[in-house]
Amino acid sequence: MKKLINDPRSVVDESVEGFGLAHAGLVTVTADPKYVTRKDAPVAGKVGLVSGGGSGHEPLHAGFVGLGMLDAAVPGAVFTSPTPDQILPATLAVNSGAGVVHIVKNYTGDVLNFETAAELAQAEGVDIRTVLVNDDVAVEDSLYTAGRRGVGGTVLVEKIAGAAAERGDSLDAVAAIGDRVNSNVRTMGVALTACTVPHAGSPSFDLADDEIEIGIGIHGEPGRHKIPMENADGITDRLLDPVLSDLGISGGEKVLLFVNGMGGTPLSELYIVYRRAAQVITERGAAVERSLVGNYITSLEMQGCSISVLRLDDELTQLWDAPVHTAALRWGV
Amino acid sequence: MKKLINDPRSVVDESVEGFGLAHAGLVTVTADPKYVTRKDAPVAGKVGLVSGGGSGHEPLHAGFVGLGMLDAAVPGAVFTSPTPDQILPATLAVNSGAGVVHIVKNYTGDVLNFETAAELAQAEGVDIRTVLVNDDVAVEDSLYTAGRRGVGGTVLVEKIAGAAAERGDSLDAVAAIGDRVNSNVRTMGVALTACTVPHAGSPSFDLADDEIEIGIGIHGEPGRHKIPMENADGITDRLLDPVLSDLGISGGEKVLLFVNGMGGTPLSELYIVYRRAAQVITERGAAVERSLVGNYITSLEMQGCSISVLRLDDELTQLWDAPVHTAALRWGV
Amino acid sequence: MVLDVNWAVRWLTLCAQAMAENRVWLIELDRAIGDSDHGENMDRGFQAVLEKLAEAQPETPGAALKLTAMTLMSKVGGAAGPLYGTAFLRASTALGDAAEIDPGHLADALVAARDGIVARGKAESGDKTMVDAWTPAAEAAQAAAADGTDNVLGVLVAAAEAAEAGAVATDPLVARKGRASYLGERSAGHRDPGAASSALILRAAVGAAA
Amino acid sequence: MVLDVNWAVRWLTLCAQAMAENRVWLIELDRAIGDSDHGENMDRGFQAVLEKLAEAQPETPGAALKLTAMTLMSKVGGAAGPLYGTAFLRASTALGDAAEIDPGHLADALVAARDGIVARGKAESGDKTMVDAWTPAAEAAQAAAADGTDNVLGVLVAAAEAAEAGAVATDPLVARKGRASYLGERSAGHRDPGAASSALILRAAVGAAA
Ligand SMILES: Nc1ncnc2c1ncn2[C@@H]1O[C@H](COP(=O)(O)OP(=O)(O)O)[C@@H](O)[C@H]1O
Ligand SMILES: Nc1ncnc2c1ncn2[C@@H]1O[C@H](COP(=O)(O)OP(=O)(O)O)[C@@H](O)[C@H]1O
Ligand SMILES: [Mg+2]
Ligand SMILES: [Mg+2]
Ligand SMILES: [Mg+2]
Ligand SMILES: [Mg+2]
Repeated sequence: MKKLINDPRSVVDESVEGFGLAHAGLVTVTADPKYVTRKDAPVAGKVGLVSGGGSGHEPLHAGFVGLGMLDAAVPGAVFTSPTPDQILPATLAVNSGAGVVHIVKNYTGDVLNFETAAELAQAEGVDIRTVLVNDDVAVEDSLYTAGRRGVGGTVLVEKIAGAAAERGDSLDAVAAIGDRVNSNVRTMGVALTACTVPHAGSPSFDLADDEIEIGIGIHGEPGRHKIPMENADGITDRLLDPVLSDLGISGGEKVLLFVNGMGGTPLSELYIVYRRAAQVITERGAAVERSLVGNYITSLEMQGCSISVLRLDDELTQLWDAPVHTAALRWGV
Repeated sequence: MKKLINDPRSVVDESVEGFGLAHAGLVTVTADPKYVTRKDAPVAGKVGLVSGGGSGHEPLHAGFVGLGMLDAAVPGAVFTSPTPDQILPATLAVNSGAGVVHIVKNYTGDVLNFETAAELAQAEGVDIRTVLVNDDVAVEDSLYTAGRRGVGGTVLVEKIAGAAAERGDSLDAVAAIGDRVNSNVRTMGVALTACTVPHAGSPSFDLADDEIEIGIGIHGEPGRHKIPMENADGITDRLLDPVLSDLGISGGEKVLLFVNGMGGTPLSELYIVYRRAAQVITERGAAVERSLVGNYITSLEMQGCSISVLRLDDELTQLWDAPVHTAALRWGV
Repeated sequence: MVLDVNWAVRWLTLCAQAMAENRVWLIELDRAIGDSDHGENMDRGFQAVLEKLAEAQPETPGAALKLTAMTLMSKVGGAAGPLYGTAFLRASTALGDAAEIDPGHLADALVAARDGIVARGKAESGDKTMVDAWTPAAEAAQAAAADGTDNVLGVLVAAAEAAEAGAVATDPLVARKGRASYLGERSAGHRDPGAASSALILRAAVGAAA
Repeated sequence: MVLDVNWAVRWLTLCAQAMAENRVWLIELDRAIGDSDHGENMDRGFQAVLEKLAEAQPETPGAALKLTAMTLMSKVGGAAGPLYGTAFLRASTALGDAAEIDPGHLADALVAARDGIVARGKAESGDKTMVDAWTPAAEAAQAAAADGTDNVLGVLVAAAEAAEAGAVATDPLVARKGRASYLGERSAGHRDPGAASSALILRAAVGAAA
């Protein structure tokens, strides 16, 4: 394992500290318990948005703290959800009285820890709504699973719900927008290589030189199955088909296409995937109205990507276009 | 070699095509000969800015085409400089009559190809200035080398010269600003892993599990020497020391600190490097006034990073802060 | 043998030792069907418990378990943090402020712990989770205590052995809860990490009493 | 044996073949002290030359070399593109519109090619570049032609052998120009890729005449 780190146990502390130094005008980093808030939090009258989860997915979530997106991010240990004693003070710090929305990726650990924090916050008189993100079509949402995982769609939920909060929507309205994004986005991912969790020291799964993992999550966990390596167009089709059919995209619809890198894949390759995905969507009669290509929700240095498609309506498009100023996503300001 | 590609020989074509599809509002992609221009080029009265080089360094250069930065980018084959028959039409396409600045990284191939294109453009009546970027302190600029390479500083030259062009500076003034940035920036890089050029199929150099390459360029070429793996702070010091001393940074000065990922290193690790670098600079009495952290000039999927320090003055700071709207760098608009 | 606060502290100390010793093994188990962090999480959590115990010596076994619950809740994260936190909290409540634990008490506490995990995580037996260690452990403790024995060690041993057997029995199961459930059939053939750490915790309870 | 336009076309065809066959080897050489693209660049360039030749059959050797120069210039990129482009352009100019090349002509063309490379790249002998193949080749050709022989094949063979020896002689050198110079002392012990491809080109010229 070769990593630009000092000590596996200080990775998150030092990385978040560096993040705070690099973006001192934008965020405030609280070291213990650890969370990152928007510099001007709490914003008077605005609903607060808090997300969080295990570290190792950078820029998610701290990179999305700022105007028009999150008010706070709560980083756990690598691939380990944060604890209520982090989530609670972050929630309190961004509550202006208008209530706080928790955006939670659907993993047992995240759900349980945010649930506890929400209970504690409610007990302190803060109104909480929770938006659960579960956009991963690789997992069946059935009695036999912990439900679909929250993956790429999380970035879109955070952006769009963040814009709703920024324009002054009520607590329920922000949560409803978040839920609406989640219901209209689907994602599927592939890994070409595994990643190595610093404290574990060896790759998160074994993959031969000619194999890829289809249907991976973002925690270095293996996917649903291995297949022999294919070319980019073939892989793109494998990811996009289930996304489009699960979402039920039909001709005439408008979508946002999000090709996300898992951290170790060159941008040039993400554009090759984007090219094919955009072609396929266009062939099916839908229109790619907005796009996002890059490393936004990652699994350390894993090579691979995920494809997310979000069904757009006018309001979601408008909220997507609304100004955002965070370390990792910025426009209009 | 596992890559999200269809055919090693179509990597650049398909990637640039995807880039054009994803950023259709921002750029125009010309397929043959291949170059990328700003959607609204030529901008009347404005000096044109053209850069280019081998592909494999994405988002450089196409990702920096747009308002406030480049007017055109000319992508060569992977790690191979483009040819005059690409550079010339790109130059003509962005010339509004105010002349064109070529920003050229100092590699024999880039220099010779841009030189030829500049001659041809001059012959067609276009006034050309060339800004040569050579910020890499790993290489001694001596009779015994081809001179220092253009590396991380290129991004800063393109941003700042682009802002100068956008505010209406003359051809000579834009070139002078570009030269000023180049004289005030130094960079040094490290590789933890090699990268694999698609058409080559095997890693660009051999590196043991406990070795790193110090002083690498951006073409997957080996560096000056291998050393045993060290921790992030140690590596940061090895990169930053020569940068600071070559630049002659002294107490009271203001700098921009740029920690650049080589493509395969997680953002979280770049922030660990940033943390140490910012600490060291601060300890030496200088002030980090601006910063940039991320993958901006890469070597495919190489793991590693480079550290660039730019000495700031008020004008350079103002130009850095000026609005920019490109696929990879955007603010103020 | 009495199960008093000294036993409780010895137990938690042995837990911390077991997690440190088995950190890599638990990471390996989690690597196979999860996300490679369970050993790190448990080790971090119980080291924090040790630090807390060094700061404030609790006065009753229940107090020691409550302190453990709060610490695990705030230091472990992931799925295991809230689940073990709830387990220790419910066990602590079941013990109240008793200075010594008798067999019935002990069985009640283990049942309460199991119920807490089920209440939080909604897993059933056979879902390939830590429940598959705790349910047989709680039931074995109840059965042993039902004899009216005053042999607390016997109750502990019964629980620990049942937990160990329960953990081993997760090997062939297909996971239906937690991260391993994403793997579907591929989760079979691997031990559940949480069931494995649960067995280590109950084994430590025996060690502390022996 | 006459060196006419048919010879020139055969030469360029054999060059394309040699680059395709040695693509991997040249990439390997460039991998060691450069950026792994020389074989790919040369192969791409000469394949393009073949396509051009299929489109428009040139009328003289000079025209064939000019077409080659323009094609390499526009298809190869990197350092090699402009350098070989200039070399072929200068050689073409030296040949003028002669239909057949005599030994003196041939030597002049090789000297012009070498001078073009030096003018463009500013490398000296011993800098570990393609100049280290072209200079001995041009000099050997001059020496062979100076005899007043009418044996063009002999001139070609002398040039090719000298180029090959020159390429081999780059092995121990420390590079002072091009990408390999960044490596300093570490560049010693490897053959210069451009010198190697130059030797292949001149060997193909012999093949085309034999
Ligand atoms: N719903 C649940 N009910 C009971 N136990 C669960 C549940 N989900 C997960 N677990 C347990 O948690 C263990 C994983 O813990 P850990 O690796 O620390 O957390 P995470 O899965 O968040 O990475 C699993 O092995 C399983 O025993
Ligand atoms: N200044 C120079 N003069 C002569 N030849 C040079 C010079 N610089 C580089 N070369 C030649 O070019 C070769 C490299 O070509 P190539 O790999 O295609 O281009 P690049 O170095 O741009 O990747 C070197 O092996 C060397 O022979
Ligand atoms: Mg986890
Ligand atoms: Mg090259
Ligand atoms: Mg886990
Ligand atoms: Mg090369």
